[in-house]
This record gives sequence, C-alpha cells and structure tokens, in this order.
Amino acid sequence: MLVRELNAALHHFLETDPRVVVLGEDIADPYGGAFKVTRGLTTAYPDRVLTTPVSEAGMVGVAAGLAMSGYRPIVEIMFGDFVSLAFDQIVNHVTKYPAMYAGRVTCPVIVRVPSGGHRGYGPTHSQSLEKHFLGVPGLLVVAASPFHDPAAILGALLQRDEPVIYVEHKLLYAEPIVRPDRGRVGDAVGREGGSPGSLPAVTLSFVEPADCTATVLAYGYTALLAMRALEELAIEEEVFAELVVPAQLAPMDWAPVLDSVDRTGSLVTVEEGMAGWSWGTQAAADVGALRFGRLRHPVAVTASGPGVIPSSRARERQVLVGLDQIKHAVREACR
Amino acid sequence: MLVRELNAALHHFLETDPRVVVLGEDIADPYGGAFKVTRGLTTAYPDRVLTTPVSEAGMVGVAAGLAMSGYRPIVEIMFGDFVSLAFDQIVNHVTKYPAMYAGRVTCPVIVRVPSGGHRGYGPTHSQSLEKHFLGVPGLLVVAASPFHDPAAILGALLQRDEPVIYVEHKLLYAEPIVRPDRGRVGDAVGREGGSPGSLPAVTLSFVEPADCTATVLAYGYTALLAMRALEELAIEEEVFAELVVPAQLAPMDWAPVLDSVDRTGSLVTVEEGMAGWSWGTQAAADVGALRFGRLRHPVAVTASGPGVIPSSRARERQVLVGLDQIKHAVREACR
Amino acid sequence: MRLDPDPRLAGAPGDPRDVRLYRRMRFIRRFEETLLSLFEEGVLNGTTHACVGQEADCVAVIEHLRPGDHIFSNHRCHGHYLAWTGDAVGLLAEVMGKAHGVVDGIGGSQHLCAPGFKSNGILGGTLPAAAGIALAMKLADDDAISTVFMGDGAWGEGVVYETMNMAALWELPLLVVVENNGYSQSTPIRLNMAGDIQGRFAAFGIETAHIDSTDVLEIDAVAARQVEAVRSTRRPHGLIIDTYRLCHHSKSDDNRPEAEIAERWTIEPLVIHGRRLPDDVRARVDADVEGALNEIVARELS
Amino acid sequence: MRLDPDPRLAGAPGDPRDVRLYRRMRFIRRFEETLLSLFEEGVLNGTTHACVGQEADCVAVIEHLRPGDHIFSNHRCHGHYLAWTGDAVGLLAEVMGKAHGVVDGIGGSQHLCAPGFKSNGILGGTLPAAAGIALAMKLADDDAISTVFMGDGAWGEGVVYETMNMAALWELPLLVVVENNGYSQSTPIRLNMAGDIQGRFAAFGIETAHIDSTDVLEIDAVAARQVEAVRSTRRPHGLIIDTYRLCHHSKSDDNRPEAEIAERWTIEPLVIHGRRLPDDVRARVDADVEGALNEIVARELS
Ligand SMILES: Cc1ncc(C[n+]2csc(CCOP(=O)(O)OP(=O)(O)O)c2C)c(N)n1
Ligand SMILES: Cc1ncc(C[n+]2csc(CCOP(=O)(O)OP(=O)(O)O)c2C)c(N)n1
Ligand SMILES: [Mg+2]
Ligand SMILES: [Mg+2]
Repeated sequence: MLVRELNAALHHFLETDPRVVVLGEDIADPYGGAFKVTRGLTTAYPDRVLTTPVSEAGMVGVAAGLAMSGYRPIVEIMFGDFVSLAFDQIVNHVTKYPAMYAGRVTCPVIVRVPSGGHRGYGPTHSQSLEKHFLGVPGLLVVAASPFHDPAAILGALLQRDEPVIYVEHKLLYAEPIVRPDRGRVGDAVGREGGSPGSLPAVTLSFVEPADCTATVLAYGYTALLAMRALEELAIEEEVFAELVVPAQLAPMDWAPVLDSVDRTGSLVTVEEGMAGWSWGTQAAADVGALRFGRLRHPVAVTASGPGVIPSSRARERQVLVGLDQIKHAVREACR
Repeated sequence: MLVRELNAALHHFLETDPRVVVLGEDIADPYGGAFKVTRGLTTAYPDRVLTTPVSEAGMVGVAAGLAMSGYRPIVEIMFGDFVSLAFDQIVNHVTKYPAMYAGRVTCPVIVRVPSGGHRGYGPTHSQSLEKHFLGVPGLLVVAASPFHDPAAILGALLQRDEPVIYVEHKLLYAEPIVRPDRGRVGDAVGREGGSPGSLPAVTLSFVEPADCTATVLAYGYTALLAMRALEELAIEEEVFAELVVPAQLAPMDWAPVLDSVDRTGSLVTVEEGMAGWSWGTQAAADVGALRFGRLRHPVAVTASGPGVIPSSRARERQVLVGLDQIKHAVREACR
Repeated sequence: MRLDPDPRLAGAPGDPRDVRLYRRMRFIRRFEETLLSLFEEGVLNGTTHACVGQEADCVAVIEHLRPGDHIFSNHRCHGHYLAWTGDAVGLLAEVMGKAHGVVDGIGGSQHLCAPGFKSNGILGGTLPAAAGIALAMKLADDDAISTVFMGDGAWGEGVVYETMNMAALWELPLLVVVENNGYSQSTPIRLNMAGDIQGRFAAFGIETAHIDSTDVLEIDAVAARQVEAVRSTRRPHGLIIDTYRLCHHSKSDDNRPEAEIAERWTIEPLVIHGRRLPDDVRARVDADVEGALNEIVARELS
Repeated sequence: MRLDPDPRLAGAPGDPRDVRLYRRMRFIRRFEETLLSLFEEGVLNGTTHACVGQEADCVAVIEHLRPGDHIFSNHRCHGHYLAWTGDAVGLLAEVMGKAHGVVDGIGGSQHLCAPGFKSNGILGGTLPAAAGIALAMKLADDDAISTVFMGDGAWGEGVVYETMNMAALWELPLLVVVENNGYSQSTPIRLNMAGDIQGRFAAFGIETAHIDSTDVLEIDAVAARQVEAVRSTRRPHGLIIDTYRLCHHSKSDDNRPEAEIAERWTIEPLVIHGRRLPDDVRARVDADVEGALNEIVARELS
C-alpha cells in the first residue's frame, strides 16, 4: 500500500540521512497525520519531525531556510488544495533562490501534496492543483503512481538539488504498488524507461506493444483508471493501447512517450486536474510538434470539469475524469 | 497612453457606477500608485478608494466580501509578481464561491496585475505570472493591449459576473492605444471581431489578409513586439503574416484565430511568460486539434526563458521574448 | 433570518427564553449526533465536522444577530447554520448530496450559503471576506454587522492577521468569534500557539471579551455586549469563548485523553442549562426535537 | 565575514571604535549617494532602495554578529550587505548588472547572496526562511544566530505572523530587527498599521527592545543586548529601531513634507556621531571613504 510504503520510506530516510527534516500539520503521534503517511515519525525522530501550526506558507518558508542551510526538508500539505497558500513561497522564494543567487545556493524543498477527489470531500478538499505549478522555472513536479516504488522516487529526489512538488492521490494510499519486474507489470507486459536525468516512466500493455494502436499517457490515480480501461478494452472490445506512466510531470521527459507513439501513432493524455491549460496540453503541443504529420489523430487531452468538485458523490463523478471517459477517448484514438 | 486611459476609465466608472470600489497598496494621493494608474482617485472618491496595508491576500479577500455584497471591487496588485500571495484567495475563495454555492452568489472581483519585464527590475519584479492562473475554473484572464480600449474592456468586465485577472504590461503604460477604425489599425489593415460572450480580438496585417502566410497570436506587450516584427518582415523581407491580438486569454475564443489560420495555414503564439505549460500550449493543443492535418507547420509556441529574469539588462534581454525571436518564428511559420 | 423552520426545533411560539435556548441547543446537538450515526451506518459519505459540545456558542451569539447581519463560518459550521436558519432539512439534504440541499449538494458539509450566511472549509481565508462584507455594510452606512466564527487553530493562518489589521484600521463592523476548543484537529493549542488569543487581538488594538464557559446564559450575556459594541461603535471586536468539542474532530480521529473528554461531558451545555428547566419541560422539548428530527430523517432517507 | 574589503571603507586597523563606527556609516552613506547619482546620470538602470539615514541600524546591529551567523535582508539591503561584507565592488558591479557582481548581475539591487547573507525583494516572505535558518542552527546546536531585517510596512504580510508564532513556539535563535522609518513606500504607518509594532511581538510572547534613535552608540548598546539575548537564550527576540529614510523610497517617489525631511537631516546618524570625532579625524575618514569609493566607481565605469 502506498501509505505504508511512503511511511516506511520516510522512516528510512530520516534514519539514514541526517539532512532530512519533516514538517507538516497534525503529523505528530499518536495522530500521525491526516492520512497517516507520517505515523511514528515524531516518536522516532522528535528533533527532525515537527508538527506545525496551520501555516502552509510559513512552513514552506521555514523549509526554504532549512534547505539553504544544507537540510532536506520534506513538507506535508495536509490537503493539496492548501498548497495554494504556499504558492508565493514556492514561486518567489524556494524556486527563485538558486537561480537569482546565481547558483550560490540550492533550495531542495520537497512539498508533498495529498490530492484528488472521489471521496465526496467537496470543492476545497478534492482538487488536483498541480497543473498550476507546471512550468515554474526550477521546479520539479512529481507524482506518486501505482507502478513506481515511492522509496526509489524519494531517494532519487533526495539526491537532486531541485525543489519538488510531490503529488499523492488520496485514492492511491490504499492501493498496492506494482513494480515492473522481468518484463511484466502485474498482469501486463511492461518495463521502466526514460532519459538519464529524468525519473523513469513505466510503460505497460495487455498485449504486445507492437499490437497497440494508441498510447495513453496518465499519472497518479488516473494511471490506475487508465490501466483498468485498457484491460477492459482489451478483453471486451479487442481494442489495444499502451499505457505510459511518468513519475515526473514537469519538466517532462518525452522519450518514453515518443517511443510508444512511434509504434501506435496516436496519443491520449489523462489527468484528474481541471481541463484548460492542463498537464496534457503540453503533451499535445510537444508531441504534436515532434511528430507533426505522423499522428493519425490529434492528441486527445482528457481532463476533469472544468468546474468545482461537488461534494455529492453522484455529481462528483460527473465532474471528475472516469473510466468511461477514458475508454471513449482510447477507443477513438485506437481507430 | 494606457496609463492615462486606465486612470480616466477608473475615474469614469467610480463616477458612474456606485458599486465600484478600488483597493491597492500606496494608491492614495499624492503618490497615486506605483504606476500612477490610480492617481487622483482617493481625492475624488475617498470612501470607495482605499489604500491598503501590504497585504495582497487580505485585500483580495476583502474584495471577495465586497463583491458578494453587490460591490464591484477593483484590486491593484502593485507588481503582478505579488499576485502569487493571493493565489489561494483567487483559487479557493473568489472563484469558488459562485460555483460551490450553486450560483447563490456572484463574486466579480477584478484583480489588476501590472506585469512584465524589460525594465531591469530583476527576478521578483518583472514576471508575467498569468499563465499560472489560466484554466482556473470560473476565472477570466484578460490582458490590456495596444489595440483595445481599456475603458471598453473594463466596462464590459463590469457588466459581467466572473472574477477577472487583468494583466497590464508595464511597458504598455507609456504606449498609445491604437483603436481599430474603419478597417485600419494605425498603419495596418485591421478589424475587431470574435464570438458573442467573449471580449473582441483585434486582427491586423500590413498587407491584405489574403496575402498572409502565417498567423501570429500575441497579447499585451508582445502584441506590440509582434506588430513591429510583422512590419519589419513585410518591408525588409516581404514575409507577410497576420496578427491576432485577444483581450481575453482564458477562456479563449478561438474563432478569430481559426478565421485567420484558415487563410494562412500556420500559427505562431507569442507571450512573455516562461515557456512550459504556458498560454500558447493551449493554442497548440486546440488549434492543432481543430485544424488537424490542415496546418503547414506545428503551432510554434514562443515564450521566454524558462528561468529567472535577471536584473542585468543585457542578460534580461537574453531571457525575455524579443523581436528577433519573434521574427525568426514568423519567418519559419510563413514558409 | 429563518427558512420557516419547524418550531419544535428552532423555537416554539411562547417558549420562555430559557426553554428556547435549551431547545435550540438540543436541536443542534441531536442533529449532529444523528448525522454522525448516519455516517457510521454508511448512509452518508464525504466528511463532516460536528460541533457537539459547542452548541452554547452558536446559540448564544446568534441570538443577538438579526436580519441584515451576516455570518461567515468555517468547517465546523452546522451549529451556526442551524442557529441562524433552523433549516435542518436543507442541511441534512446537503450533507446527503441531494439537489434540494442548501447548495444543491455541491458544497456539502463545510460550504454552505443562505441569506446572511456563508461558510468555507479553507481555514482563515474566510476572515478577509467577512471583513469585506463588513466594509460593504460600512459603505451602506446601516447598522448591520458582520460576524465570523473561527477556531483556535485558524490563528496559524497569516491572512487572519492581515484582516485584523485592516478591520481595525478601517473601523469595520466586524465581530470575530473565536471558539477556542483547545485543539486544532489533533494538536493541542500549546503546540500550535505562542502567546494567547487575547494578545493576538490586542496587537491590533481590537477590544475583546474572553469567557471560559459552556453555560449558554453566561455566553449570552457577553455575546450581547460584544454584538452591541460592534453595532454601536462600528468598530471590530473580538469574542473568545473557551469551549470543548465532545465529538471527534471529523469522523473518527480523536486521540484526546478519555478522562479529559469524560470530564467535559459533565459540564456540557445541555447539562448545565438543562438543569434550569423543570424535568417535564425538558422532557417535552427533547421529545419535540426527537420527533421533528425523526420525521426529517425518515423523509430524507426514504 | 568580510570579502577582504578596503580598510578605508570597512574599517582601518587601529581605528578606535568611535572612528570605526563613523567610517562604516560614512561608507554606506556615500555608497548609496553615489549609486543614486549614477541612477540620475542614467548610468544605472533598474531600481534601487537606498538606506540614506538608516546607516546607524545596519552598522550597530551587524557589529555584534559574527562568522557563522546569518542575515536575511529585504529590498533595502545595501547597508546590511556592506556592513556585513564591506564589498562595495561586488555590490556596485551587481547593480550595474556586471558578471563580477555579487550574484553575477542576476539578482540586482534587492537579491543579494554572500556567505551568511541573503536578501529578497518580496516583503515578509523572507521571515520564514530566516526562521528556517535559525531552525538549522538549533538542530546544529551551535551558538550561531539568524537575523532578519524588516520594515514597518512588511507587517502587512500574514506570513510574518506565521513566522513569529513558529519561532516562539519552537524557540528559534532568531533576531527580528524592525527598521521602522515610519513609511511603507508612500504610506505613513498610521494608514498601514493598527496598534503598534511592540504589540505585534508581544502577541507571540517575544521579548522585544524598542529604541527611537539615530545615534549609532545608543542603538549599539541595545543591539548588543538583543543579539546576546538570542545567542544565549536561543529564543527569538525583537529589536525595533525607529528611524527615518532621508532619500526617496526608491528613486524619485517621495511625497513626504519637506519640513519633516529637513528636520531629520539635522539628527541623522553622521551628524550625531560625527560630532564625537575631532574635525581632523572626521575629515581624514571622509577623505578615505571618498578616495576608496572614487577609485571603485572609476574602475567599474571605465
Ligand atoms: C488552510 C487550511 N489548512 C488546513 C486545513 C485542515 N484543517 C481542517 S480543520 C483543522 C483544524 C482547525 O482547528 P480550529 O481552527 O481550532 O477549529 P476546530 O476544528 O477546533 O473547530 C485543520 C488543520 C484547512 N481546512 N484549511
Ligand atoms: C509582497 C510585496 N508586496 C509589495 C511590495 C512593494 N514594496 C516594496 S518596498 C514596499 C514598502 C516597504 O515598506 P517597509 O517594510 O516599511 O520598508 P522600507 O521601504 O520603509 O524600508 C512595498 C510596498 C513588495 N516588494 N513585496
Ligand atoms: Mg479548535
Ligand atoms: Mg518603512
């Protein structure tokens, strides 16, 4: 389960890396954080794990100071919806310092944002706001996925000097992590790949890649939905597509995507964030340009809404990207 | 001059519309605001024009309360770079209220953001952060332009109920506003157009539209740069392109763009914001899809950086979109 | 304002004041308890923040507000909403995500809107909006006041201080009611707050009353003074009520010492004020509330 | 720390303390005046915020800081930077946008970084970073302290209060120096601040010293106490210095009453402290500073 693996990873890095400091609201034991990702940390490392007041901007700012002093702060924003309060600290402080000080400092702050809907938490506790942080110069936007080892990802991020927003979809917490292993990802054919310097992407399909006629690019919880969509389409309709799941959303490593698109000739992107200037639009722009004239269809950007996320479960389902919407897009793309 | 016309417009609307309230830092006379857009307002309308403490989040929040009470607050963020501090108020309050209250309220807050570089103000006083607000559900993002009457735009916005971010590039303040008039825009052939419900876009060219072989989509100060680029290309190289300048950046009305692209078969977008998930990527995605297979080239998204905006003028020029970069992109697109 | 609520819940004609206050607190208590059990039964989903134990604040403060006034509430808003509107049907339907809910099932438990009432689950961010509403009242130059309810934890948010400063500078008719239940979600106030809440108001020269009580009559007296002070002076005032939350923060997230909770059950608002009523009267009111709520729940669940 | 600066500017060996303090203030004053005239001549572009009139704060406070300590400054950072580093060449080159500037000409006037020193032009947002640096010092368990300079106007920003709360709660070795020059850009403090600055610190239980003075010796004595207090108690402290800015806020934006400004010229730091030096000594120091700065300017402009 993602929540257990993340919790174990945090214990591990606090244990092995004295530079790691964890900050967040209500993370102290016995409560151990709203989603229990931080359970046990204050007990084991009272000095380097601080439960903070309800001050999202302040805690990210404190993390900036720690990071510029050689520490590796990991900040939990209780609900990703509240990272909006740290927008200035991330845009005008954390990401600015290394560049505007001409490289005299690094500011490797990792901001964890438990995000996403499907829980009926309503308009201010269900959002996926990461799209607003894409393209902030110097910022890495990374997403937990059902197919990436969170410890490996966090470990890689702790080796790098860029600040990071790490998106964790709430619905993934209770999901198992299925790692690529000897050419398979669970029931699917799959492998990990990507360019040096970028976090790896996982590519998988339910038939041989050569038989896939579309590429689906999805991250986080929508990667899980997309996998289900591909499985159902393969079994029920003999429609075959390949799924590419990046861990790194920005900057984007297009290599694994292009590798697949060059086989399938068609691309669908899926994200839970609201439509309009969303993550997938950059895929449409870049892949559309890099493979101009070589795609059978325009890149299909699949997103939610736009609109607020209603607390009524029935209405929430209508707004958020779902299985049917994904299957429809993939069906079209496979034609 | 934009600054004079904006100032006159604010005087006019305060005079004619008792719902209008103006808030901002250092806007009181005799200082009259950092860029003098608000000069004279506190003297003429002391009750409805308030100089505020240095509290960007607070003043936008106060505006939200005023707006939900039937007023029409216009907030000045001294430098657009600081709108980052109001990100939560805009995303989780101002734009949320109308939708999450099921239409029981409107929250028509207008946030003015003097933005942009080319003045050597350095990394935190030169940015164009509007791209991060594109695609916020319920939010209009609008930009002042050299070809749009600011009074007409503000008047139209005051008739609407959506919250607005109104981007004013600092370099436009001292520029004259050239209005489309009887088929001409200054020395160019041009007209205003667009779909009902959207603010009009201005389309212009230095030769007959039929002779243009590319469309350039640019807003704000880059529209002025693009116009120069087109003029020079026309005169020096006999390369002819058509310029489309929208006032409304999000949601985007593609009609005037498609109208031009259907003639030229090629599209270049220009913006001063940082590359990556920028305004132009949505044009690439949408126009690329709407005119799939009918464009000669991929949509060329032209933006700055990415990176910080150095205070050194020489280095700043290297980072910000400039005339040569635009001319190069247009030359390629016209082929 | 009232959305013609059931008199058995919001107050029956001819209720003496003591009875009326008890009835209204009992109504809120039983509504919240009903909601929590519906969650446990899995009938409801999403999240909720009940105000069990804090009913005296809602009722005592809102007794002194009138049509034209405005209330801005936070995530723990049911008591405020019910005390203001009496609208049990709309709120239950809203939490159930129904179309006839307060805001059509879109906002849910923490995002309510009715004439003179709004709430938002983003902590602290509601304060400047409440100040803006107060500014609108100032511009309209009437005697209405804007009231905002916040907790102890919300003092972590910077925008709260930005608002205090503007409200004091501009002399806005704003009443800031702090329901200090000693905890911010799981965190005791000593781990979240340096200094104290009185000092936070004092820093801006805002006159504040502080009461440590769950007795609706005691709170009522102080609330009356503060509401009247804002109304007449047109300046912001604070009202700090030290209270206690008897339920979970949300649904199943309580790590507080059992002894601490148990002790607070002995001095909760219904116990304290209930004693003042003859047993038969109290029994009748309890029956009224039970009857009215059961009808509503039955109707909404059918 | 010092980037082996010119002793004629940063302090000559064997300078008696009085002379040293005067020299360092004179250095900052003349550097800023030189910069402003270069702007007027159009040699420089962009923007700058000079600290003419506030030199006593920079010098008196930073006298008591030592290698290992850290300073976080704001938009008006030249005096702090020069007092800490003595690096006139780097700062002039930086403002001129040259590659050998403090940060290669990228940051410019308000975004400086040197060992133990940083500044940022975003008001208030520097405070949590300074607190984070203090937290790092606390974790390292040495006796270093983190100092942050802010103005009266920056108290408008909410994150300042979020920081005060955390710094006090977590007992961080943070010294918050408030240079209260009575104006936020064009706005007098009475239009920007309800209550007073002392009250803002008191709200968080942070011990604060307040001095209304432009006399470097008076400020020096108080600063010594506050720096020592933070160093020894490892708890945050405040230092409020009421002062006055004699130059424009930035380059040409001063609407303050001329009489007010004129009066402050009669009690500015160099006048007050200069009186204490024999005329010949003062003349020699002035000549030192003039000579050294002229050489630097000539070299950078050539
Ligand atoms: C900006 C923001 N940060 C964090 C949260 C998560 N959260 C919801 S309630 C709560 C505790 C609030 O405590 P308090 O203000 O004392 O109110 P109480 O719950 O005690 O009534 C927190 C941290 C939030 N809703 N908004
Ligand atoms: C977040 C933010 N808002 C607004 C500004 C614009 N600004 C620059 S300096 C200044 C006034 C600051 O006043 P104060 O803190 O008293 O410092 P002083 O200039 O008097 O030294 C303002 C409003 C800014 N730099 N940052
Ligand atoms: Mg509480
Ligand atoms: Mg000042």
